[in-house]
Amino acid sequence: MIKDTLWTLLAVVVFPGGLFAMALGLALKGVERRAIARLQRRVGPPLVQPFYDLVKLMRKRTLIPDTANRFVFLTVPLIGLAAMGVAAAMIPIPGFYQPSPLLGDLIVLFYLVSVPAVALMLAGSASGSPYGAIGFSREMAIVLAYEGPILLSLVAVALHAGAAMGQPIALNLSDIVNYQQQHGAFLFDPWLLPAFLTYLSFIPANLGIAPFDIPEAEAEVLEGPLVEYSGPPLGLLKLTSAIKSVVVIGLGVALFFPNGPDGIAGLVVFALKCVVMVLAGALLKAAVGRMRIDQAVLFYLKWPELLGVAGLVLVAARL
Amino acid sequence: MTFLKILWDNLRKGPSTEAFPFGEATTPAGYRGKVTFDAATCVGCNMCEHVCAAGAIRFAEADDGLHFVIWHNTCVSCGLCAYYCPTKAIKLSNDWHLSHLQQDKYTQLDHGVVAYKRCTSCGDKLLPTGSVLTQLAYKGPNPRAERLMDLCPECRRKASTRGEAI
Amino acid sequence: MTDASTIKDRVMSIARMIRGEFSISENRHGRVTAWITLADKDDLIATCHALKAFDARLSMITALADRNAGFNLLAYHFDIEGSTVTVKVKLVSGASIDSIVPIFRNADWHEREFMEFYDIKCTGRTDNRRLFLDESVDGRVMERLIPLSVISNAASTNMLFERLITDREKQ
Amino acid sequence: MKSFNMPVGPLHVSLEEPMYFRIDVEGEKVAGLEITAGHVHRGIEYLTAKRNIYQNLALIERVCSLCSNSHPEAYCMALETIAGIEVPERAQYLRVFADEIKRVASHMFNVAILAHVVGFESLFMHVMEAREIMQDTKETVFGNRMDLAANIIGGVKYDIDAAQSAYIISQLDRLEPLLLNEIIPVYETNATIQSRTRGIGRITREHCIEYGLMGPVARGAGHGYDVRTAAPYAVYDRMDVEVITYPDGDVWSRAMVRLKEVAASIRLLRQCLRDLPDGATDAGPLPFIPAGEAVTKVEAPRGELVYYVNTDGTDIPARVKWRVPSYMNWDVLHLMMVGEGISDIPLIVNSIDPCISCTER
Amino acid sequence: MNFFSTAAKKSPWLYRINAGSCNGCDVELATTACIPRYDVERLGCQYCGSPKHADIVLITGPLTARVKDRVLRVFDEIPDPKVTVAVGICPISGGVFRESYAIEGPIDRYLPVDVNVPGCPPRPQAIIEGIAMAIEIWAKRT
Repeated sequence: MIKDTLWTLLAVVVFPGGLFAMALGLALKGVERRAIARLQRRVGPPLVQPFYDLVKLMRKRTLIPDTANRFVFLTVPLIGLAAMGVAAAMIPIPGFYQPSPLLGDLIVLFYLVSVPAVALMLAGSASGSPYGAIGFSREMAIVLAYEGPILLSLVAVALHAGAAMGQPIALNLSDIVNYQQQHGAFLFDPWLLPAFLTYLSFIPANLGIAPFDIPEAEAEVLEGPLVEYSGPPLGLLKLTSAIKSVVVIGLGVALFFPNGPDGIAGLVVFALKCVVMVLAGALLKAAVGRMRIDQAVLFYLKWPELLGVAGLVLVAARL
Repeated sequence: MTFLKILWDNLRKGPSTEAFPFGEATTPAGYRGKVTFDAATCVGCNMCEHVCAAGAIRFAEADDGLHFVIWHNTCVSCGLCAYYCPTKAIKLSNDWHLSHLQQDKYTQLDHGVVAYKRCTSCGDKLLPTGSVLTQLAYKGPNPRAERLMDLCPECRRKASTRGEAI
Repeated sequence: MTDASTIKDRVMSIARMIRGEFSISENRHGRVTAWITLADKDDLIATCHALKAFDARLSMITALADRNAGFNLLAYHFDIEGSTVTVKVKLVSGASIDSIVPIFRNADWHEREFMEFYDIKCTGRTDNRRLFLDESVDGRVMERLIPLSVISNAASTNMLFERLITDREKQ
Repeated sequence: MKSFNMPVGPLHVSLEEPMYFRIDVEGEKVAGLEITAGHVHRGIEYLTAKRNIYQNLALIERVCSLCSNSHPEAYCMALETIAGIEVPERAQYLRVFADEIKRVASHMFNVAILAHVVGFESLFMHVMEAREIMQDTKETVFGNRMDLAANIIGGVKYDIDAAQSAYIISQLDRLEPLLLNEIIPVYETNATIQSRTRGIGRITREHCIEYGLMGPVARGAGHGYDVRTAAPYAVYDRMDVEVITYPDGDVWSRAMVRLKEVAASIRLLRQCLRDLPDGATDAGPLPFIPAGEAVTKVEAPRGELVYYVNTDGTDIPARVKWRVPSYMNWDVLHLMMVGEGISDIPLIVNSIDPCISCTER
Repeated sequence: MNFFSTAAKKSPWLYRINAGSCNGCDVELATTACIPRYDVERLGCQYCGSPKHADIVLITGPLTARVKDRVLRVFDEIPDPKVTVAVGICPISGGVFRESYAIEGPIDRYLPVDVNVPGCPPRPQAIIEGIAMAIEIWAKRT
């Protein structure tokens, strides 16, 4: 029991949560920035640029605005980071890492994934700046818009996997991964295609990739919820968003295409899948502009929502 | 779709970034940069000071000659001084490496002394006329005029009344 | 594009209507430049109405202080299809003029501007706040009576050059 | 619905220049707007009365760097009118050339910023890279990328020789296909640009007349006033000036007018080089300016620019006054913004191409 | 040079303050900071939307009377350590606008300036040169 707890703690703090997820997340950010630079005919920053940025921020002074709620302002970044550390530890890396059941199931993970968004909302409103407030309301609108589709997508996969394994619903991510390791990835199952597309459409909104980078739109609301942050807390917020990209992409990989070799090669394949997703994100970011918040919300309520429902109906019809 | 093609072309063509600051930057020959001053050709007409909108040019009289000072930190490189300079003693180079640290702010200047000549007759000081101006005025060398130019205005007047005028 | 003679006729008809000085010239493109100096500032509104009826557009209002005569001039510049008509009004210092905003909407900022730069008042307006001048600056900066030293807060060229020379001598 | 007051500026990243708005916001919609001006007021009109006519050339060029050629041009024209100076024909052509090359750079900057405001960074960079072709040309021909210092009283102080002419044409040959085959089609068809800019910030032709609007803002609403054809100056009467209008009066129309004008300006630049006559580039040195007054107007990139100059026979002008197109175009922001979303504020502000440094002087 | 200053040297974030400039320097700053031809991201630079994120602040314009207080307030919002660069002759000496009633500058009357980049406007390469000087100072300060 104690050993289990220790291992779990290690998983959260060092691998695959904590330090490892941070490193991977920052490296992915570096890859993204470099890729976008190349698409725009630029040289771009070195791949390790996000590490430099983070280290630099850790040494800057923290300014707390007079209008801000000091306690909330400073703790919120930590909450987001902690949630993401735990979430990262819950993502199985096939053939390499199996999360401990102590960490909880798919439902817990679903809630953890929305914590950074909530943290960002709190950060925005705690900062007491009008831009932060607008960032807050936009973040809220977009979260409400994508929460539905993502839930539908998760439920569809869980139902499908559950039926295949003879359970009512499979909520354990490891089981879902193991099933796919043996019976082939869900990505190639046409019945799950709508669910997969729904998940894909959720990624840019959650990670703040164009055209859905509305809450942090620099030209409109400065950087929205981040506007009043500086120094280490800003670094933590940036770090959180880096880990979040690992979690969200990792969850997608686990749900739809976990297959890979055993051992360290499995880890490499996992990282490569993340890189491919990030490159696709970079292409999207470089190829489009930003939507208006009402357009984005309408978009989610229309297409991903419909796709999500369709996906669930398809899966249910097969049961 | 048009834009995806542009992105693809971008990727294919590779970065268009200039080498500077890690390599040399190209500068057109006609770039209006740092002002240069040639005291030898200056005739002290003050036209450059007169047309300078930013007050970057100052002439001051001293014992040894006419002092010319240009402060680059207020020069707008409009080129009016060079355009209106009758002898082209003032020119704009294409040097743009003007960035400097704050402690050097007040040393960013060029200085030239248009040295006084002594009148060959009475020894009074006078401003040299400069050969470029004589060339302009007489379209060629003129020994009598040049002798007159070595005299101060007072001696020149006397010389003229003696019938040495041109 | 424009029948210049008609514009000329239109301007002439206004000129006949008002009291004051008048001059007109035409360039090689047939565009007219007309100058009207009103004898009475109260004729301004009537003149503006007449110009408006001829599709004139207000392009600018210039205020200027006459250095010697001790009065201010307001010059209203109008554009009629590329031709320029300027209506000038003389004002003694501190006098007021009727607002033409009801006739030409875009006169608003111009009127606010001459009110803060000159000793001219404008009647019949709602918004009389300063437009460009900061509160820390004394008003009426364009009146020639105010010397530079009173209103300037920036470093002067002389000060800077004194510093330059002393720094150079120190080296 | 939650309503609050949002300050924009004076130092806001999406505003190139300091301008201060207080915007009443209801939810995500703009309910009211108040403008506070004066942050870039440098007292230039006051300075013109302290400096002589030559110094004023360089001073007036720095009213604004985006229309920096139009200001000295109109100022010189006014002094030439007062003194009755005939500007040589070659100089007239060179003035048109400088005018148009500035128009290209200014319009391209504005449409690039539009892409930046809608978060379309790649497009922004693409347009700016194309603009660099023109910047290089200016730097080579005039010696500076922004302030051309082309005009002097009685003519211009630069000249174009055969080698430069060939260079300019090669640069135009690079820019033109980029503009016609890539940039204009993207603005015409791209989904993001379309969905963000069409139908936003609408005004009508009647508004243009009522507010006295100018330039691409008016032409984007179907009001085709252009000084180059309405009151030709320099040699514009001999040029094939196209007045481009779009009927809709929205943000997109204004951007399209600018893009099409860039294409038209490139054709004018070619025409200038082709028709450039031989001769002097100025009317002789140091003219005497008698007492007098004149009003001149030119078409700056943003619309009609009016100059009034009054001289008293000394070489310090008694009064120099000007009005820039943005001066009136500001007022219409009330009309454009109310009822639009907060995301559209920077977009609408940018669409009138506000030149604050011009307006506030 | 320790680990922190090595990292900081590679990550100088830029912020621009317009203190009443004529646009010229601002357009050139936007050009320098954002377009592929000059690509300051190579140097680890990044333009930020909030002064609180900035390390190197670029100031343009002669500091007009009305914008002065705002500029000073925004400058104070930039957390230390920071480096200030005056871009263009206006903030350095007032340039052509010196001696106007509306000008409060030169900017070093109110703010500590570290690097001056004269020019009207300076070409982008000159601005990069100034930023490079500022980065050296910035690395020493962290």
